[in-house]
Amino acid sequence: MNWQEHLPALILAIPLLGAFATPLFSLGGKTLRNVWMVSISFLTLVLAFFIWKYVGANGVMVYVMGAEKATLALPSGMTYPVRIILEIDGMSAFMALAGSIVSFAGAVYSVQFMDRFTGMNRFTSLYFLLTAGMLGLMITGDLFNFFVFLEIASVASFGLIAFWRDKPEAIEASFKYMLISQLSAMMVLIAIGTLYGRYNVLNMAGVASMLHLGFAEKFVLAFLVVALATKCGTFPMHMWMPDAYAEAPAGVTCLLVAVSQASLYGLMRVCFSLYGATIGSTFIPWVIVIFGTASMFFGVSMAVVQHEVKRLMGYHSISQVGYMLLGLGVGLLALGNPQAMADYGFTAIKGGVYHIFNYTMYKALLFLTAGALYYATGTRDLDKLGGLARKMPYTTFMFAIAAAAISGLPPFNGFVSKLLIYESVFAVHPFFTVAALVTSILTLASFVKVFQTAFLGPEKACFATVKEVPTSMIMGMAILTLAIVLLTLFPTWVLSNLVEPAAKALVDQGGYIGAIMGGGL
Amino acid sequence: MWNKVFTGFGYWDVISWLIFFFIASFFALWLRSIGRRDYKEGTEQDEIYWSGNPVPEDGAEISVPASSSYWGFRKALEPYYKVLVAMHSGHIRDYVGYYVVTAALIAALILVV
Amino acid sequence: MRLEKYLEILPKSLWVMTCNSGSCNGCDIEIVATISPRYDIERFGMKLVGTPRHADVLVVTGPVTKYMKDRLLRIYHQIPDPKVVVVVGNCGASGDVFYKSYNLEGPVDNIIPVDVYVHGCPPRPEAIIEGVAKAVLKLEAKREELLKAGVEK
Amino acid sequence: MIGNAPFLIVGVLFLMGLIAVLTEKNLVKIAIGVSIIESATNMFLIALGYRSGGAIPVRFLAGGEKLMVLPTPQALTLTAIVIAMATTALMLSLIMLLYRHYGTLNIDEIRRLRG
Repeated sequence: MNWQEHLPALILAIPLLGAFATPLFSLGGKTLRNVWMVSISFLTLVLAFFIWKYVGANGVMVYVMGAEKATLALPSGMTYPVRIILEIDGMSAFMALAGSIVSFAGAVYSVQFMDRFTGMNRFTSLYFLLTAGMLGLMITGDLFNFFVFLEIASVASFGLIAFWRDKPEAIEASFKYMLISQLSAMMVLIAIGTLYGRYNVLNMAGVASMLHLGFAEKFVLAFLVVALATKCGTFPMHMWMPDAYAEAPAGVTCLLVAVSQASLYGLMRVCFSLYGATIGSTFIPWVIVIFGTASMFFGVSMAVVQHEVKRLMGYHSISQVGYMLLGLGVGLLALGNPQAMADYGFTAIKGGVYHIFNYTMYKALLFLTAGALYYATGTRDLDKLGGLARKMPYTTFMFAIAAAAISGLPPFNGFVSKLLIYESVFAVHPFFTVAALVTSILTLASFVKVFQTAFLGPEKACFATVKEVPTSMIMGMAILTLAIVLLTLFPTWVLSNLVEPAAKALVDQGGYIGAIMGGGL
Repeated sequence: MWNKVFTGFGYWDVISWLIFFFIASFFALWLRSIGRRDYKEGTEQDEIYWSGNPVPEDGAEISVPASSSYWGFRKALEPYYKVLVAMHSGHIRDYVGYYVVTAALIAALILVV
Repeated sequence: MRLEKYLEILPKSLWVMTCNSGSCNGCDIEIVATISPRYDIERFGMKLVGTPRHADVLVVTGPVTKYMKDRLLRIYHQIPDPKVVVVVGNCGASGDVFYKSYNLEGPVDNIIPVDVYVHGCPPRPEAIIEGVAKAVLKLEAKREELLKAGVEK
Repeated sequence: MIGNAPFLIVGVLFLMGLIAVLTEKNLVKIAIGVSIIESATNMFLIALGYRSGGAIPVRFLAGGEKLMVLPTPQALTLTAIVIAMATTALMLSLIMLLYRHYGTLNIDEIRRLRG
């Protein structure tokens, strides 16, 4: 038996095992629990890497839960799949890789970051539950299973955002996120139910193979787009995002970034794989483009005036998600038209997909450095911070790299993906490029502000005893810094080996359906 | 691995940028190296200029707080920021309202368009 | 001063720091007049700078009040060598109508060594320009001295 | 048509829940609104469970030539109820903590995070 065909189940089982076995291991003391935490997340990373290798070599990976033969989606005599099927194409593997890198960095970071607090076994459990939810969102091929993982990720993140429950703001942020999140989850469930009512199938590929755009399908599309756009934080529904990101512990915020990317992945899966070219007859591509532009611009203009470092970064998340929505929305616009697809559409999708990876890396790193500031000084208020560059040289260095990358300063990786987006979006309308450029400049401006006020400037007397953060926190940040530097130095390799398979898999609706329905499209 | 990234309209080459970066940093360091070193250390010439006043011991008194940066930008765009900050009111019902209105708008428009 | 090895013109373009040590602002207005388009001393390479670190010349206006004495001394010490002090206006030169006033620390030359006096209340812009032009000669003489003493490399 | 009555009720329930979330000031009432929305969703799933012309999804009662309806919606509903239970419990515990910190259940006074 080929062990590699069980990888999709393993990548869900390992974090879940990590979550539920944590109380057992925390009986053995702090060290054992920390070793358990780091090793499980490292194992997840290794599995994600194997999945990515396997998908890159062998194409779409299918795993049927509970069947005799794991790769047989349609046993003889069946016309449509009934079991829960995990389906991993290039895009899923790509997202799982990005998510598990961030999860590993966050786990390494949290070992000493959360050392001051009690309740670490609950923290560890929830952390792995969140990881499992995120990976499940990325690799599932079943609509209801998607909802279940969405809820697992949501519940775990509610708990983690409110982890510092002695802080009223944390509870408030968690409650706000919970209300919005529950509403959108219920809308997702109604949409899924409607699709089931129409087609009797819950499998994404199965629904996609039969889908024709009618009244109900349009409603479903609107519901899914709005709900998932809310979960990944687009402009009019983004208000939970800065609150939640600012109040969660830093290691969790770093993972929440990846979870919001999982929701973005869900949105793209719905648009590209579920609806495919039929989406061109609705105005949803334009909705996504407009969502993207609005989130980009309004997010960053709110970020410029913030003076709390994690809240500022939370607003930047909104604007960076806008970039991806813009790139992928332009790709959706070009989806039905082979000429436009070749001209600019595929480049836009590549830019959007590449930006997902870059964003996950540098935004996670930024949140970790903000957490390091909080750990060292005990405050997040930029008005109070200052002169920390000499005290915390490693943090400063890594913050500078991440800030340059997020602002799209050449030669960092953020620039490459932004360049792809700028140039392809220009073909649709120059206005979008202008908006993206202005956003980039304002991003730079606000990070110059953070760098200048937190790290540069004269040393303050109240921070005279500040030391560099402990080793595990530096290690956690260094993992992401290394990823950023590698992405910077080898953009061609990354584009052709990492991004292009993902973008191709996203566009290739026939391949996604064919892997399950046996080419029955 | 070291090739250019073609975007369809132009290209991106990380090596040429790194070379440019090294040339630029060479010039910057050269200019820095020909600066004057003949100031007297340990005297007033070592201190920062604080309008002639004695320099405070605590750095907190002479640093610009983050709220003060980009004051002009904020002032110039005050009407815009008034609306935008008012949107982020902190009322959870407002947030749910935006969500519901957006969902209703898109769900209604998708049937028309 | 290694950049000046390559560029002969640099020592002749004076950068000026002004310090108002209690004047009535009349002299300052005349100094502003010299940088306005009619006289425009920036064509000679002279300009007003905001920090003593960049300056060659310190222009002082006004008699030195008790409060300003420390500040004037500090600014004077912060200017890199060689430096020239130009006093603009009668107040700084002699105290003028504030002579022997209770809150004066005396004219400028009681506090710091002065090289050029420009008289007038306020002096005409032409006079100020002539004073600064004399400062160029003084500055070159001081630089020669410093070179001879071996302070500058 | 009487067959559509469940869907009508679902719509009414969903709107009721939304109105409760949008207009009520009390945190507990908002939680109740969310629960109503969840109930509406569950009812929607249940209402999808039967197809006209099909047999009920219990194997030994499904007699004759009729095709059996898939029991999937029931399974979905049970899962959704369990998840809704977990979130409701978490929401109520958060409300408790909010009351402890802010000393009020009025949602308008719980707005430290703004701007």
